[in-house]
Amino acid sequence: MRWPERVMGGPLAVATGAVLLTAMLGAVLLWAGGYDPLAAARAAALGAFGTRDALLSITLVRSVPLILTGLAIAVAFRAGVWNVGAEGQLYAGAVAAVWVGLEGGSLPALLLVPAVLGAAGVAGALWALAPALMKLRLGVGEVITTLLMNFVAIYLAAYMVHGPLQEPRGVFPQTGPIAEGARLPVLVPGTRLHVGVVLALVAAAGLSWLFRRTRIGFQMRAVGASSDAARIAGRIDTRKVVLIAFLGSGALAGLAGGVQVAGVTYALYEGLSPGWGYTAIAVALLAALNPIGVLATAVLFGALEAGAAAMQRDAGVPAVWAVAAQSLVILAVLALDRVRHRAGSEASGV
Amino acid sequence: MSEADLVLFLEASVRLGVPLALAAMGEAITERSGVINIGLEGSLIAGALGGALAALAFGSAEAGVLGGAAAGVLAALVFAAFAVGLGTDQIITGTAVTLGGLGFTGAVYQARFGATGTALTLPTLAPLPIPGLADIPWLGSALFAQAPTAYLAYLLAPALWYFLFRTEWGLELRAVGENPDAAQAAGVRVRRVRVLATLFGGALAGIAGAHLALAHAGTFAENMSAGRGFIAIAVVALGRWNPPLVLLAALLFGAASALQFLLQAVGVDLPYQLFLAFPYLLTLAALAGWLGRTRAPAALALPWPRRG
Amino acid sequence: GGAESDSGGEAEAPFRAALLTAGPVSDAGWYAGAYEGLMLLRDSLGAEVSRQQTRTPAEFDEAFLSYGSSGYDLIFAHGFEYQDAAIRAGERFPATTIVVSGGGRFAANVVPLIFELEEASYLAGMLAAGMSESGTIGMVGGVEIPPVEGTFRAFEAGARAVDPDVDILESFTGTWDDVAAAKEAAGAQLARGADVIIHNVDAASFGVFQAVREAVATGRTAWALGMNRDQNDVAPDVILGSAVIRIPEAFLETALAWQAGELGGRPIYAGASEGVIDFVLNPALASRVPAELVAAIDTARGRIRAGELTVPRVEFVEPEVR
Amino acid sequence: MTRVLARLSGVVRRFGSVEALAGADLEVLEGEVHAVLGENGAGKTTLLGILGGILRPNEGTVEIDGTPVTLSSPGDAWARGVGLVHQHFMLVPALSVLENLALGRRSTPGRLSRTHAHVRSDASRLMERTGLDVPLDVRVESLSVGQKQRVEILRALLRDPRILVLDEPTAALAPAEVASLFALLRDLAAEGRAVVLVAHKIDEVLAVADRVTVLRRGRTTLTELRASVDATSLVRAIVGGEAADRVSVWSPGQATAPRRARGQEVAALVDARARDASGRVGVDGVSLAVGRGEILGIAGVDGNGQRELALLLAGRLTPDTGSARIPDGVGFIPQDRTLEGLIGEFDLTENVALALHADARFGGRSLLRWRDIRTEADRVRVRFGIVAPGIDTRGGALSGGNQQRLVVGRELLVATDLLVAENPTRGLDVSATAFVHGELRQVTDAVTGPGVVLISSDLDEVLALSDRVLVLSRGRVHEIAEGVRTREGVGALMLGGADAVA
Ligand SMILES: Nc1ncnc2c1ncn2[C@@H]1O[C@H](COP(=O)(O)OP(=O)(O)OP(=O)(O)O)[C@@H](O)[C@H]1O
Ligand SMILES: Nc1ncnc2c1ncn2[C@@H]1O[C@H](COP(=O)(O)OP(=O)(O)OP(=O)(O)O)[C@@H](O)[C@H]1O
Ligand SMILES: [Mg+2]
Ligand SMILES: [Mg+2]
Repeated sequence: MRWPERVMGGPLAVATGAVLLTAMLGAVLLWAGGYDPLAAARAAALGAFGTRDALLSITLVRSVPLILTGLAIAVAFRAGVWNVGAEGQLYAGAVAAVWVGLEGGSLPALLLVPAVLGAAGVAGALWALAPALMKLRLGVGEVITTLLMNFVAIYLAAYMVHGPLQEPRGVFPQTGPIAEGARLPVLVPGTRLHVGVVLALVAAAGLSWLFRRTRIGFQMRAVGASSDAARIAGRIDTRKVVLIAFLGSGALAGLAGGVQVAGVTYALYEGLSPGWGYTAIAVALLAALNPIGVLATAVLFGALEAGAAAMQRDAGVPAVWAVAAQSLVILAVLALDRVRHRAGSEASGV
Repeated sequence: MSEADLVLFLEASVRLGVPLALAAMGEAITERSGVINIGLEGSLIAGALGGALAALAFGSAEAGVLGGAAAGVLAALVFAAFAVGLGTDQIITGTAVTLGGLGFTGAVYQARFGATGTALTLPTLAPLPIPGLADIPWLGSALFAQAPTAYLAYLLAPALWYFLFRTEWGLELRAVGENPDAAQAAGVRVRRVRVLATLFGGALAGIAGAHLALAHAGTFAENMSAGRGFIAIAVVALGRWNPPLVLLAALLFGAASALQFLLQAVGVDLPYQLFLAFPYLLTLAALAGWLGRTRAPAALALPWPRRG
Repeated sequence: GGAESDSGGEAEAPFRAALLTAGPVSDAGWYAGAYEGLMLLRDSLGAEVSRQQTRTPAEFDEAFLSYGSSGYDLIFAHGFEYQDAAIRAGERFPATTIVVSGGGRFAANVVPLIFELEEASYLAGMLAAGMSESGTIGMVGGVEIPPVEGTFRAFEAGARAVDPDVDILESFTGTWDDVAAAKEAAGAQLARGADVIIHNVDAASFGVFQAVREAVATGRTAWALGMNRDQNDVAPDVILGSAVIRIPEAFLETALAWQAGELGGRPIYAGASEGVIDFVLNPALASRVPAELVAAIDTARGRIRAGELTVPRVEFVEPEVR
Repeated sequence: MTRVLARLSGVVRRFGSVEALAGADLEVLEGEVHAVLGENGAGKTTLLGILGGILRPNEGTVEIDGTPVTLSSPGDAWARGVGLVHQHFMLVPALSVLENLALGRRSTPGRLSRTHAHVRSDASRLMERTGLDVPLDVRVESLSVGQKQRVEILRALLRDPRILVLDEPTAALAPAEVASLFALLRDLAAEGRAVVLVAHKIDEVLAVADRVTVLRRGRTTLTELRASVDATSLVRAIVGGEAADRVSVWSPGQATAPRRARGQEVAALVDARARDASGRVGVDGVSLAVGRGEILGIAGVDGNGQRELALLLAGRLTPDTGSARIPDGVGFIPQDRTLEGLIGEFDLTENVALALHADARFGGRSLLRWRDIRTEADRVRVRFGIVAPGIDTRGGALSGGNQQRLVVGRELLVATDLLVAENPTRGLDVSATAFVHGELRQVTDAVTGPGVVLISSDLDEVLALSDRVLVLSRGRVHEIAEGVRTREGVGALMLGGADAVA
């Protein structure tokens, strides 16, 4: 039954074992590939946390879209809505944000920034509306529809930068820069850290409050835990709650796209996202769908990516190796998390 | 469109559909056991590289297919060890396995063929026309003048259907995916069933990857799976977790992709991004129309034993 | 210092150079050439080198920041997509010079490096139209970006120069690494009657060659053309010739110019006259190309080098410069 | 001397800080029907789970046929001849009844059709013999709780166990079914097998058992032959010596309830029709009215439209045709507490909040007043004697009877106008049953109190509590004339309807 324990002794041993094993495996593989594992680890750690720039300009900037998409996933999954479409909703948000940011140049920043972010949220929500209606009206499972909508959104964004929103000279597949007034101010002068991070923090705190204190938050949790019991015992309009979860989730993912455009890139490009909408699923699940936990896991994933990039630059480890190392770290974290749970429920385990 | 065009279009549809069909039918079996392996992409790319290396080593494309299957199983084994053995979250584990698959295949490829890569020429799995059948008008060459892996897909569809719905093992597999506690109470070894189902899915994904490298492209390139593992997961749902329907869904998807290339070559003057989005839009339309209501296995993606 | 910087040894490296690519350098194409360029700087100039593969625009700024703040002298950002971030980084790190391959914007320390591959793909177009028996030729692209646009427009012009009535098909696969998609796109063009196909799909190019091979196997006559690197030996049985960029040489020239203090404030054009761009026939198949056609191509090549023939191009660089 | 088939000694089992078993013993002899009794939460299910290979003990030993064994899965237990019928069903809802019966048998490896043919003929024979009737080719998810219970029992019997272990098998069965099940259990014992049975109704236990074991707070406090105990001594053992005098115990023989004055009408159905989940007509033109201060009993064999009638009256379903007038303050005790009554992952407070979250006093439109909800939750816990460390305990960690207490207690809180109760005392121990019955009578004592609709498969309960009785058969209701309001009279009407359906 519980083979790891049986083979290896107590849960602590398994935890240590799993981490050591993955670390050793990673080290051996790197070494076999002709790279210095210690230098790689050092470069990764320094590149993620080692300097002010590493922490503020790189790791934290990277974690902002992960926080927002992670929260998007948390909202949906908490209500039992398996939205795997955050990636597409993010692109929809980015397109809308850029559009407003380009067109609204005459507005004062005080109005333009909210308009840009608002448009991003609305676009993300609208992108989620299609699968929501397909689920509620036609009974089509959302896992597949939201996944398909991702591809459509990515090609829509590609079309936009080649077509209607292409930069004025019509040469490069990108938009022109959005108006100065549409950009998110930098939070810490001299770094790339923009106020989007504050927005992400506020969103996390707000969601945490929503789940704990509000009626709709409670209803979402109930529907997610048992739709039948929510309907029968809780007299909850489960369809309404599902719709709200879809829209809220889409809006947050759309906001992630808007914040990325307004805070970091100032223009829309193809390949804006490396798959944040998918990584977000891991971010949210690792946080057990807890909004505050998402902050921690998003920073973890942001640091992982920052570390992987630094490993390339400063230890000469090629990108493919850095990606492989990332996968090993995630597996080690998973094993650790699992064993922590096991240890907690050891007495009650089956 | 002329008849010749249509025949070529149908051939391309099947060619593009077969790797999806193989990977998706395997994943359908995995998902029927309650395990969603989104590390499928990892198995697929591992299969492509494993297939390429084995084909080079043994100088035979058939050996390459076996090598692909083995590499696919290896990636699935990592997934199963964590997600089924340790009970880690399936989605996160799958993400890690996909990353690992893409990373390690790239690393092995570069270690073997140099940092700048090389345009590998591999022994190819040539089309094997089936005498008689291949001459059927319209569909004959599309269906029956394909690589042997295509025939594997055709044979697997009914075989897996029979397995799932007409054998005791199939019943156990479905029970494990619907309610593992109940299956266990009835004496079924839940973990064993899930591991085997996952490895089977990995083997088929590996063969799909080998097909891409050996029967389709004739080479290996990093990331050449190009997201087909994720498409296959959508195809499983489109095919309602039922192997023959999954095969049809994969062929439908293949046809939509083939149409995209056909329309571009014909010179239809629309932004090409629209063509690229076409297969996905068509699938959405199919779902909204007649394919509607799907129900996933009830225990899909839930770790077992339940945490709490 | 990175693992690739070992050649500097104990002596102080004369300068530090970095390479940014938006795809794997194992593509045996566009990025591989850049990697070889970086290695050339290391081996022939003793540079201390480092590189990073980036995936998103957000990472561009980050990479410039990291290299800029750790004192790299010369950064090769190998793709137009880096240009906006390069301008931002250029302001922040005045001591660093950034070379953006195919870029359009420039500053005192931000230099677009323009490969005039059009010059070679024009010649490829001539060859294609001249060799086509069906009167239909094809182009398979990955993503529609300016360098691809440019080569395709020049290819068309070259083809029309030989055969004004030639039909030219164009398809895009949307990715650089999906070999199977490239093969199907080429296959669809072959089915429409195209018998000479050029590509600009980087790592996926093998799919195009494979499609042509399979068409030949059915008894047809069909040819392929290589792009970016000399691909003639990749599929010597079907590739008539390749439009080549000698990226390493271009990088070396650029680095030398930088060392001489001559780099900055204006774009660098690397074309046929600089010896960076060339069209090379596949010697194995040279006998299949009619002598008049070879002669016509050679004439055109000479006129391009002499500046007498201007091939169509997609203008990258901000207009006020040229 | 008869052989000991199984012996559990000194068994300790902990769940976190809760000690469910604190040194329990159980001895199972060849050829006996052995009843296990105890309060809700006493540890009965835990003990049986250890015998059935579902749970492993923290301490103590399990012997089968005299040899100590480690049962690490139900499969192990099956292999040793131990078959368990679970209190909470272990069925696969998406599979058909036949598939559920065939699952895991592997008697004839290979083709399913062959297995199915065997199982079908075996099952038909068994259904005939036991009187437990279920359609074999429908999905389990469309069955009523009573039908699921039958499937569980049939499945265990089909595997021909030497030790058959049944955890509250009678809670969802009609009286006639209970009688024939008991006859079957006696036959099995006579064949030399052993039967271990948990039941809360003392009279049932006394009717079928050869020996009884009583658990109290995780310890075995009594094991006696049937002959040496009686109802009073058993109740005393169950609730504990001192407390015995203070609890009232409900027993069926009690006189039928006197009719009381009916208050103002609070709910009504007029010619209502509704389909069930699978699209068949469930309620087929029912008109009835419920008044304040009355208990309206609805008797019937389940599967005759109870489910839809309950949902209609509780306002959880709107009729396809006809009309329903339902008040605001409705409480609803659904038939399946684990699927519909509560959320296992939610703690007690949150489960209570399920009923209160819409109530203006506890938050109303946007914010919830958790402090007040916690107070209510704690009140329910204390008042209904829920055995749990506190109100932060997960619903899923409660014993079956304690889950039922939670649901009943919560719904009584909100039932200011109407309470719709499906088998409200299912799974409750003797004292809790009496308590709930008392509550139902008490809230309806005033003509201003809520109306109660009591839908129960337990005819005795309906007759004992109801002011009026209706019989539901084939989706229609029949009023019982005062004269035939007897066990026999109503029973005949119920079965008549049932026969006609079958
Ligand atoms: N989701 C929840 N489940 C169970 N208990 C909760 C939950 N949320 C809050 N509580 C508990 O309820 C208690 C009161 O919390 P809270 O202050 O939110 O209540 P409140 O009724 O809104 O109080 P007030 O109106 O005075 O602000 C605390 O002990 C808190 O731990
Ligand atoms: N999985 C679990 N996690 C935590 N506590 C549990 C769990 N299962 C049972 N318990 C606790 O163990 C005790 C005994 O439970 P058990 O189900 O054995 O009681 P029971 O005698 O069967 O009661 P009932 O008559 O209500 O079915 C209860 O206090 C219960 O809350
Ligand atoms: Mg119990
Ligand atoms: Mg408060």
